[in-house]
Amino acid sequence: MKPLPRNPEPILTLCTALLLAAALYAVFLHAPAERVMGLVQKIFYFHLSCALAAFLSFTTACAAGVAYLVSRNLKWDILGAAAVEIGLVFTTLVLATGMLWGRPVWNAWWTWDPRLTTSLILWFIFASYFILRSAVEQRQRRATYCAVMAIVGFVDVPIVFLSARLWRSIHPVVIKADSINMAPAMVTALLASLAAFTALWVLLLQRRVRTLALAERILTMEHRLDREPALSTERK
Amino acid sequence: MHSTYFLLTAYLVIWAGIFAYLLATGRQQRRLAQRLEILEQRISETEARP
Amino acid sequence: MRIAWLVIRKDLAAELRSPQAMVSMLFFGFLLLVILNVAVPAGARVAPETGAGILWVAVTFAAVLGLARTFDREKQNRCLEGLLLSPLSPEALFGAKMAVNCIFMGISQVAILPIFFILYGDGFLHAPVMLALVLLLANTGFSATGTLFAAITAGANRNEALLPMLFFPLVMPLIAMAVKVTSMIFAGAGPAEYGSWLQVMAAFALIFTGLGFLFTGRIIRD
Amino acid sequence: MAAADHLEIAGLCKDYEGCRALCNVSLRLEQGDFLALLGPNGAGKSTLLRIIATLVLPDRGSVRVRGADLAEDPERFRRRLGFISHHGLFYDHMSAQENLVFSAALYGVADPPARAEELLRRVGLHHQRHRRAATFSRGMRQRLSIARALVNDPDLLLLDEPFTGLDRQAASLLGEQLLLLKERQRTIIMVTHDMERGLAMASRVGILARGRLVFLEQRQRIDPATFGELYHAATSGGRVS
Repeated sequence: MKPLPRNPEPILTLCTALLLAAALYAVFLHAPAERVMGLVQKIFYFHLSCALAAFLSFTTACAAGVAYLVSRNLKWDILGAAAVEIGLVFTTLVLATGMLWGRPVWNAWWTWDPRLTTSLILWFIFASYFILRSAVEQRQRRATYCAVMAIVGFVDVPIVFLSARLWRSIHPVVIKADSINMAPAMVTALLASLAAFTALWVLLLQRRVRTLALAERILTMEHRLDREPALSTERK
Repeated sequence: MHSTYFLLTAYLVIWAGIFAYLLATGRQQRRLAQRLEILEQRISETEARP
Repeated sequence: MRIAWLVIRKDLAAELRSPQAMVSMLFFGFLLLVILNVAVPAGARVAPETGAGILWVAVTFAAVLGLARTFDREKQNRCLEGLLLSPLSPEALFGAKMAVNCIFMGISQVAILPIFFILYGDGFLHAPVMLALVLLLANTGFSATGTLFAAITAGANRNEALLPMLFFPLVMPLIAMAVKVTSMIFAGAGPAEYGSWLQVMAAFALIFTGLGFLFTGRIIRD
Repeated sequence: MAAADHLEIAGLCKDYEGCRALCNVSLRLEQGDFLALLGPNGAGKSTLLRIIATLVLPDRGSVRVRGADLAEDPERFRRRLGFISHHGLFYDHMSAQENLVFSAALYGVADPPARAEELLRRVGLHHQRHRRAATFSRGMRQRLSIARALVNDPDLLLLDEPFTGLDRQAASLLGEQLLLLKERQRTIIMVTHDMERGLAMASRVGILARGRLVFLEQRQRIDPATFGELYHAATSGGRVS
């Protein structure tokens, strides 16, 4: 059995912490308040960063799904599961912060804006990934099903977006209009938070992969101990 | 001024969310460490026997 | 092709002999139409959007009941294994099952639609051919996605409840588009207004049929 | 009809739930060989059969029939394959005849109704051919499943514990059919834990233990009197590697 790779967590944690601190500084002290929306515009930096992390997660999950189907190596399944899990957390945060932004700016908690709709359906699709995961016992079968689910879910996203766009085509594309005439300090703040959340994402992902891989190894060894008559001991 | 509350809540939600997630995963990690310990004990017991 | 046709014929013959899937689909579809009538105030006319929504709730929930039964008959005596041991390719199996599901949905809708117009007013009856086209596109998309996930849930433990949970999030855009187009048809709009929607629906059906063909082999063999 | 001659299995490995189900199994069979695969429960016998039948993908290794890798054209290979397990593989809601006609058509047999007719006579179900399989007794179901497996006159027949649970009549019918196939130079692999029957029918005998093929020998060179001991040593004792 291979030893697990050396733990890169301390360095990564440090980097993430520094980046997050820098991002917070840039967002709250460096970047100016937006004229129309006021202070609440500052939600946007971390909101978009969460969205980026979610997007990274689901792309990773899809790629891991393809890799598993090709190689039939369970490590890709573990990567996929970790990515979807983290993606789900960040999508939840995106939805929550989006609502908290929408209430003061659009005067509504929820609108069926394409982005919102897409995020919500994305959340549903990948939440069902975990329902599927818990419903399949056999290890390789579970990995195959989940890989297919991740790929199919990922393919579904652009269609969801397209249909949501057609659905409510009147809605202005708020975020894009903003980012074009953003003050340079705002761009700095945005880039800082994007970098910080990417680091956070990497940190979380490798942490989850390690945990899930460990869980897998423990489970295998327990199976093996229970099975091998020559090695079995009485269980209390 | 009212909108500042939303800003604060949003950042609170983000930190609380990430923190809660870390907490949950940390708990899982600890449980795994316990299982690993039991496992190692079992293995050393079996190896002690001929 | 020939071999897929054999499986289609076998399933249709079985359904003809004891129409289990059909009965549950029709019964549930009617039931939903009646239950949703509660939402309509007595004597009031239903808006086209509401009417389209109600129709599609009945249609999709009836469809999912049929989809859940896709592999039911193949499970007795491990007949699915029997098919996999035969020269039938997994792709042909997927194609056959998808076609069967499509046919079942079509038949159930032929029965559900008149009931809908009776209960909710025949003022909606505008362009039957276009409505049929929308139904056909939606059915293709539903049966492609549904057959793929029926294959997955057939190998999972709690499969009755599982299929809708996996199926609905994925087909949500398809349902949304179908409702939109149907409401436009009900309101008397011309094909030029909803043409682009039909294209997206067709694209959905095409993509998921492709994904189904691509993945069924792996799903069934693992 | 061209028969499948040697079946070549090379380095098959398969893990289930992190446990070795098969470990580096290799073997060759000549056309007309009847291999009895013995071994305790969980030795990987069924897994091996299912891999050969293309029901399960191996993690590593290959199965070749007449030099052609199975993974390349499984559909063509399955055309000439028969498989008998304790699952009937027929539809309860269809009659015996309908079942056989459907299977025959599935395998592309020239005249499915005639083939079904012939098989129904052979397994003694002809007078019941229009009854739904659901109403059949256990023995009749077993005979129907034997008929189903023979519908394409297979070149390679795989049997997974075929005799367990068979009533006397069905067992003797299966025995007859197997001998018939053997005479006609068909290759047969039978997984069983019934040592006596394995030795009585087979031309080669293999033992699988813990996913490894620990013993493989021509039947003539095996002494039935001492085979029991040998089997015991091979399966329980050590790992013969």
